[in-house]
Amino acid sequence: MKADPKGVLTGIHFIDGDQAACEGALAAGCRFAAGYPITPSTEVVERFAGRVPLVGGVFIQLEDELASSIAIQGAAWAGKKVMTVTSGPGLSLMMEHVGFAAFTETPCVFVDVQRGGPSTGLPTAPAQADMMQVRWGSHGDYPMIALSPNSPQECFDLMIEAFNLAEEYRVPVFFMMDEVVGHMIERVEIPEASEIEVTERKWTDKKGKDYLPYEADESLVPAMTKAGDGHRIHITGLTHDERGYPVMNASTQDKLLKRLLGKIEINRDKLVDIREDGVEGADVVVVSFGITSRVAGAAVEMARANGVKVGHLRMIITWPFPSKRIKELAQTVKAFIVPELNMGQMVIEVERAVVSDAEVISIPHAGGTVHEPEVILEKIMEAAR
Amino acid sequence: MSANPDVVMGVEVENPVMPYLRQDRLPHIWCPGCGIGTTVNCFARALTECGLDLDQTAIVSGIGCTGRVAGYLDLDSFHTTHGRAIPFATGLKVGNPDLKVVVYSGDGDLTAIGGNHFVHAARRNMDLLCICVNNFTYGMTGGQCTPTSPVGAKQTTMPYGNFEHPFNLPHLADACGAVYVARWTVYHVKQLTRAMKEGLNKKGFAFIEVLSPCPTLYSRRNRLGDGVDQVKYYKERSKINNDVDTKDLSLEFQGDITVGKFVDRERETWLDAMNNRFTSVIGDKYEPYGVTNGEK
Amino acid sequence: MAKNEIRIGGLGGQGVILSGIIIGKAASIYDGKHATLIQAFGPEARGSSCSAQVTVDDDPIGYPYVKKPDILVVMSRDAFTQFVPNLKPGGMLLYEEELVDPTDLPKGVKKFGIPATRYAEELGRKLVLNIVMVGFFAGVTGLLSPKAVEKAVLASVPRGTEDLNLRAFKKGFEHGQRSVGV
Amino acid sequence: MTDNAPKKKEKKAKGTVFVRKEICKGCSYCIDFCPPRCLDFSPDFNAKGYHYPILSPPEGCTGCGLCGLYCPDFAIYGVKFKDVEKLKQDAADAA
Repeated sequence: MKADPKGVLTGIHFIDGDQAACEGALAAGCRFAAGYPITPSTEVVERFAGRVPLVGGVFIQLEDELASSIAIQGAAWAGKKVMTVTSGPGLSLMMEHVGFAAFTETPCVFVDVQRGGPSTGLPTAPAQADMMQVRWGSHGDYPMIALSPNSPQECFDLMIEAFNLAEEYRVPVFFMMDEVVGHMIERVEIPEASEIEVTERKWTDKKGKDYLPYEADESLVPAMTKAGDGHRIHITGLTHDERGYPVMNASTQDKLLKRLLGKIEINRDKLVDIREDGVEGADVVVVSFGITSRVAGAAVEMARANGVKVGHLRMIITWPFPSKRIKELAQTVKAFIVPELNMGQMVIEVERAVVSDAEVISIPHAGGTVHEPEVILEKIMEAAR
Repeated sequence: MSANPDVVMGVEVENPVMPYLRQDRLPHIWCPGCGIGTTVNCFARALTECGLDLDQTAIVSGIGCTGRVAGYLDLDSFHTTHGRAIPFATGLKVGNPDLKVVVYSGDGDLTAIGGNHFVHAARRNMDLLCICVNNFTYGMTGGQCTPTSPVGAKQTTMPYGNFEHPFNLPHLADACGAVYVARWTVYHVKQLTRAMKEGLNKKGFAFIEVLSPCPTLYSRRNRLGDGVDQVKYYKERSKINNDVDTKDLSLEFQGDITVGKFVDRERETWLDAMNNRFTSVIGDKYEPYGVTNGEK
Repeated sequence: MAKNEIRIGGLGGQGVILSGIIIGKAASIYDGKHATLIQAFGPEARGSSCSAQVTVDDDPIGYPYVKKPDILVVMSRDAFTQFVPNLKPGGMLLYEEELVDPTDLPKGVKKFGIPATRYAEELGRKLVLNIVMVGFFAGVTGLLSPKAVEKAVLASVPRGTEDLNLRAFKKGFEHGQRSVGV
Repeated sequence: MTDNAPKKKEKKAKGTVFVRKEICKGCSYCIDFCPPRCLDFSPDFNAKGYHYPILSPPEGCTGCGLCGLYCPDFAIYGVKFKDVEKLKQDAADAA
């Protein structure tokens, strides 16, 4: 289905990532956002609060992130496409409702404009240190998807994809920005609505009690309804059967959890989204994501100028992780280099995929700024030797 | 349900609460003598009388014994996370303003972990009916102190008797701006039914506190007898006074209880305030949100 | 054209970021180049040091930061002191000549001063100082077509102030052209 | 349940109650708050070991239904014969 032209600000803009993310959400059909002010993410909802009344939706500033992250789910069950926007400290508060969204299969987008942490940390400076939190931060095992944009244009484009994935798989989708991408200003092209593909919620066509809210076909994704459609559904964060009724036993838990994780697992190959640059035949491959991919790109160019056979694998979708491709490359590559604005998070996944087939070199960074390209260059040169 | 219908004088009859329940989920999990089920009877009668379209009525609960109400009522129902029934309900209501949204939860859920949401929903005058079954304790976790536990009441976490000053919930709701505030007990089934009906028909944040026994934990630990003994206490020590100042509604351990409808006023709801503000500032370019043309 | 890295520095409230946005917009929207702007500001809303890093290139831009600018534009003494050590030798310094005393410059730097604040006051609003600077930048550097910058100014300033800002732009542009002897 | 079915010869009763004894938890709300005081515990246990309510004496029942409003377990409710007559009449009229 095509985007609703009302929400699409077609044209060429020179705007920052936060603003572009907001426009992406509006273009994707997001008509309800809730949030609590937090640097450096607030600009997204500030723009949303100004724009959405003219588009036929609502923004509500709530009393905290707990409220915001569950209010969006109320609105999702009222039929809206929804998001909340936050940064690290707020994300910590939202973790409870990440689990609720995953377990109740409520499509929603969590935008995380990452800043230095832990705790209040560096509010106005970048980091990529919430990568493991979004994957594992809510208790229990849960399915989720994360995207890592590296430019304002991608903040627009990938935000639409984030909403589409949330609707397609009915999982919480994380939009992993960072302070630099959020505040960086670049040209952003917003196409005509007719050129934007948006995924409509998979609505049930069953009536009344014939509809079981958690009965799934082979896609493992159940069709959804909304409050007021006459299905008299029950939605709970307890372990539940296909009717949505709480059933607290091991077999129901096993069946439900396997289906929920299966939604991502069976689609892993389809979901993986990486950009490869010269990885075939490379001695060294830099694995990067988000803002760091731009820094790594500069380092890779410098290394090539020095005659090193170096490739660059950039993850656009960071979760699910592209283990299979990295495992494949590990058969020919001497070393993987993983620069990231944290003390070593995604590198753990690279190590898990590579096992002992190649060397894995982490380039951690405590955040606050990005890597110097020279630091990455140095590791590439060392690894290539 | 029983396979054989109840028949009297050749006519089939049914418990009036049954059409409102998910009968395949009975018996419920509440203890013998717990008053929550009684409040559900009243709510079902109120639903009958209020004239709302039940397909457009949703119920949202948090966690705890009262949090299970959502699961037994045959409405669109949401059993959310601990303390967050109100913000979920806020999203549901704002997401579809045509819905009547009821929050139905316990004292610990709504006023401790969810206390902040409670005060803000009342402040915003979010159009919700909020029913708080107050049994003075965390039942599901085994009888800990809540923000409404009376001074002196023994709880597992207050083994020498509670020494914290409790909330006076009607006063709190009033002070925060609720447009309808009432307190009843499970003894007052008829008045409670009427209050719930009024609350369902009220536009804005309506709050009803219902005192209800927890025989298994609160009563037993405080040697107050069975559930029915506690309801008898409500009967004996309750005085109806609709005109009382809400600041005078504090509850003391097994003391007198003032019940009644204390607040019933009109105030712009959050949604109306938003629409009015945007219309006045943005003008014709703004299409009021959530107003179904001609239908409402 | 090779990559050009620009740093613009001043005080919060001088319109530093906006001047960067106008240059970036002119390059990336009206001149068909690529531009990336990184903003840095302190926690205070006004009066603290404030700077924008703008990269302009014919090719897509990867690494977004400006470490050793080719062009440094400073509107305050503090910004000059803070940023001049990183100005590329042989680079270009554009400065508010009544506020900044450009001594101890890196080797080969060409400097161009303008009484931008005074011009802005003469135009009636001190606020347009940043637009005078943008005009000056366009006039001195020749990096962007004047038409593109003019369009970017018009697209970036509040409605109703277009004339004033256009005059500010022209004032700066002409001063800039005189400075380089065009 | 048939235990409590109305017996027409007891003319004083204006109504009756129905008890689903299997879901009763024996809390005695209905018994203690029955306005004509015409409910009592059955000497029998239900499957869970609770004494459930029975009409005693049945002729005292007014069918007011307050027992049903009080019952936290949805296990009892009352009907007024007058209301049943009306239902019957309405059904006949409809037919």
